[in-house]
Amino acid sequence: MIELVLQALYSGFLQGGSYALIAFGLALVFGTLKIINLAHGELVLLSAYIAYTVESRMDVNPVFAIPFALVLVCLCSVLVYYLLSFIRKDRELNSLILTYGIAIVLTNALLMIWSADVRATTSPWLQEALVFGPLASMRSELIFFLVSLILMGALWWWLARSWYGRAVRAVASNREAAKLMGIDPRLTEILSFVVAGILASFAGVALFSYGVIHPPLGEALTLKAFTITVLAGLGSIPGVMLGSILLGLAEALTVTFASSALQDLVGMILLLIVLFVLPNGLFGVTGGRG
Amino acid sequence: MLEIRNLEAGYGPINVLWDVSLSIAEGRVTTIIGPNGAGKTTLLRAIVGLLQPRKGEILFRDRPIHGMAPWHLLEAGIAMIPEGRMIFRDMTVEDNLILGAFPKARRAGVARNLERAYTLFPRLRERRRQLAGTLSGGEGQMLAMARGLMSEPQLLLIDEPSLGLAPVIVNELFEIIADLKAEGRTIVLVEQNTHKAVGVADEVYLMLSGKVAWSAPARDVDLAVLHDLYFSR
Amino acid sequence: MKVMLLRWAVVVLLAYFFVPWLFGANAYLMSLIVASLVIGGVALAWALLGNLGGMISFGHSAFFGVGAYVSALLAINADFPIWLAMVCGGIGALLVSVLMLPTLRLKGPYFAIAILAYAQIFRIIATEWRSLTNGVAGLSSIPSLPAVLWWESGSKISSYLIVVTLVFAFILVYRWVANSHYGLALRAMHESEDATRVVGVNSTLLKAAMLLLSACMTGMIGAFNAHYINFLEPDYAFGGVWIVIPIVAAIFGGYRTIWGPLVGAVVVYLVDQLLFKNIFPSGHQIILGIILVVMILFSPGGLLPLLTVRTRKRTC
Amino acid sequence: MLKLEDVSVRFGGLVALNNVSLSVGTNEIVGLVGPNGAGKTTLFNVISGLVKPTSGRILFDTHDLGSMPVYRRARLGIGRTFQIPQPMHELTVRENLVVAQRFGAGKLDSVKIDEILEITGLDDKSERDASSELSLTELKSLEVAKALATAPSLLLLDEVLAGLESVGKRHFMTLLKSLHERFSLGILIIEHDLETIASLCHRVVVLNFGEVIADGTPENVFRDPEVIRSYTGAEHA
Repeated sequence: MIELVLQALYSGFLQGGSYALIAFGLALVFGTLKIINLAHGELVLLSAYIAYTVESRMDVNPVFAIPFALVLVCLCSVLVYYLLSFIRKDRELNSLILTYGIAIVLTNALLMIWSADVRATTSPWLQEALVFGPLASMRSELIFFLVSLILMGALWWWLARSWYGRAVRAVASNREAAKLMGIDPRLTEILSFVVAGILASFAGVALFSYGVIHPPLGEALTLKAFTITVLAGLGSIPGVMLGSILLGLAEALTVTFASSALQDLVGMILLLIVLFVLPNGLFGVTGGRG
Repeated sequence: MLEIRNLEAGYGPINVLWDVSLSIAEGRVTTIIGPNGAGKTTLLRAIVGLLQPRKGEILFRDRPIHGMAPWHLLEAGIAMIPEGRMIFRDMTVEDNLILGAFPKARRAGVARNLERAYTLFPRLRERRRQLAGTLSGGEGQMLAMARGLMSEPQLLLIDEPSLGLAPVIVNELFEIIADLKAEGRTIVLVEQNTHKAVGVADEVYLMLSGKVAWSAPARDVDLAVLHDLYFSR
Repeated sequence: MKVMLLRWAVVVLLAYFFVPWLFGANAYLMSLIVASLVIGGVALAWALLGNLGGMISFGHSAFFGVGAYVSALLAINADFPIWLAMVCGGIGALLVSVLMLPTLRLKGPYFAIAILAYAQIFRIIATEWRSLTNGVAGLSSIPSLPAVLWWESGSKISSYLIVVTLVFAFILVYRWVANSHYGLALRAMHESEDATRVVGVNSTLLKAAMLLLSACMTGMIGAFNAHYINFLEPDYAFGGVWIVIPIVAAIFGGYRTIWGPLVGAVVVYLVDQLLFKNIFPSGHQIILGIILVVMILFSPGGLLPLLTVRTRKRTC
Repeated sequence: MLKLEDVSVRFGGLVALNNVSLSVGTNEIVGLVGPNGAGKTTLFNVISGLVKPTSGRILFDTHDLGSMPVYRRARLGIGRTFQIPQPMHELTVRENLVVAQRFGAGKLDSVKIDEILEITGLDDKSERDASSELSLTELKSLEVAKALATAPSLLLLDEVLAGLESVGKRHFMTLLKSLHERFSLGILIIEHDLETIASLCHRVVVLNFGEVIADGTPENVFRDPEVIRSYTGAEHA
């Protein structure tokens, strides 16, 4: 029993790593534009399908898909930004509808290109079990957990130390004041979409290398990322990490003790609870949705 | 240095500035006073491009700048120090200051300017790692001032530095403004605190209901007369 | 007024007499008409909340699906008469919307996303509660709709007459709300909720009423559809199409007209079914996404407002 | 008619109002003045219910407003305008008034929309779209008209004169005076222009840092050294 719990916690913990990548992309865009990108999960899924193609067509390890994914996903991400920039009136809602529309387009494009079949990696190397005492995981889970830690570290450094990282935070903090500092907010907006695209690329390849993918998955991914974002308040890296691990743990425990089919239910219910009960998330100071 | 001609500006359907003209001379402190709602802050916002004027023109060193984006104006040498609530509350004091030197040409001098800011405002050095949101009102205002100086502006616009602050802190702030004046800087100071503002100024403009109602060199200003204008006595 | 009455008389005559008389024999055509009226009904219900109430719902599939399952299960397991089962389907959807009442406190985007989460939750429940819903395999041989007049149970014409009556009822409800002072207050609340509250409008109650009403209407249409096609599976009953088409149609129609959402839904649905489904058998909904994107970019107020503005300018 | 007892409002650590007590009598026009950020609009929001007080009591006629929702206060007879006009979007001018009339304090026929349109000078604009086809003066008139259509007994006017040219201002002054006489309203008005306040109000309340620092006739209040100090920073006057 205890072993089962430990194992569940371990898997959930590792899963939290890639959730953090997805969630932080969403949070970054929300921070600079105050817009929820409902197509974010589909961008992640696009990267996952690129990994699938690289594996099945070129017969190499899916991690080699990362460069292709980076280019394509970042392009799509910037395209989303470009379309969003046309919206003038009633930005909050119209941008939500717009990104919802883009999400539908992407989901169906994935469906048309890769069909509705469920895909998973066939690489034995990635799927090999690594066992530490009572805890077991696939090699891919560990690799991508580390990748995620490194990326989050790099992101932290960028946001805390670089000129443009600081500019992104400044725009998120106070847009008017940022303009007075000589920062063109549009630049930080594009940057946040690019960074979101980079994170989504890695997250997508991770998703494919230890899980199963199919076209309708995108919406659930977006909602999970949104759950983590509201859980974390907005935009703090430790908050997002913790929120991601929390969601990972909750899902893993559900899978262990209830059913794998109910995994997604946990995220949704968590989202509603957070929206209704915690007006500012667990760590948040800003915002207010009521 | 700065020439404003027949400026008209406002928010949505509301017009705040009606036909404002004034000129700012280099190396002088020009103070704009007037009651609430007279349009003083709106004037500054129009100068730095946060608000697009509807009519009129603004010339900086004989170059028209109306319609330019705020981020380009900073590179041209115009900086605005907004009221203290416009700091980056969820960033550290030092990050706030560093962002003040964001324009590319200013980045090289960031270490030197940071040191200068800490010398000018020793209290900010003590709190450099603190989040700006945890500062008191007076410290927040000091941070806004220090941040505005980080870009070594040629023209400095200061918006109501005394707003909502205790008299002791107001005195401290005005000493710093006097120091800046002594360095020969060009400053436009918007204030409700006429007494202090006139004391530090070379030129005084009085704005009432979105118009320049009266102007005079600071030494000719009689505060009693000014107060009569204020209270329509 | 006279013109109004005349116009209505013509419409009713067309709907109840000429359509069955002219097309009744063509089963394919009739099934298309019924299907577009179903989608039109959902669009009207959505518009009540979205266009009039200003609450953009990404979750009407929950009401449609719950209405369908409640009605089908009551008819299969408890031998409910179909009429009663359909009403219960509406009530089921209404109860679901009661669960959603806390979302009304949330601001626009948060409201939309919370509702999206609800829709996902109900789809998962319908998929996983196998003992009740038979899971992904779905429910088959759902009892057919009752006979109407001399047309037998389950026939195209009787189904058509039922759904056309439902849609007419929805139009009347929509008109009543839109033309009352509640409709004015709802429209005013979109962008200026505080302004309506300070003149005495209980905005929370009004929004709640619209949510409940819209849910109930959607549920009844869902119930009708279940008995009409005699088959249900979670991915269909809770499918994204019940969310997307109403949004597209609503933007297409704007809120000032009833015909906008209705006609919009029917047009979009028919184009999707007749044209794109044949061109791209899988993933044909991509076209709905593209329409949505293009429409929001070029006319956030909807196509019809664009047209009315243009004509008004021309007449001036 | 309206009585505030020790009302305080805190937003986080910020004290927006501190133990404010004031009253407005039936048929009285009271001016509310004070520097920016003094808490004037917050005070209006507390009275109309958009902001909950942290402590203190608000009494209106015989009712304790407590945590009464906004719409019920409106139905009791508290009408208000917003500093930035908030016309009901997508509605015509007349429809704006219909909503206010149907939901407000007045029983259906006790307020006549046509009459209000006429007094506020909006009679020839009644079919215009309220959010896009009105000038600023008309928007301000509409704010007042909407509040009147609820048939209030107390009117809270938030800077209805700000941003108007002197002609518009005079028009509004006349309007306010005639309204006051005709409907016997209590009025609480926020206004920066002290001349206007002096000529319009029976009494003036001055707020500074969220506290009442003076309350009395305009002549007395504007001579109060503390008031002058709050306005100009002068150490002596």
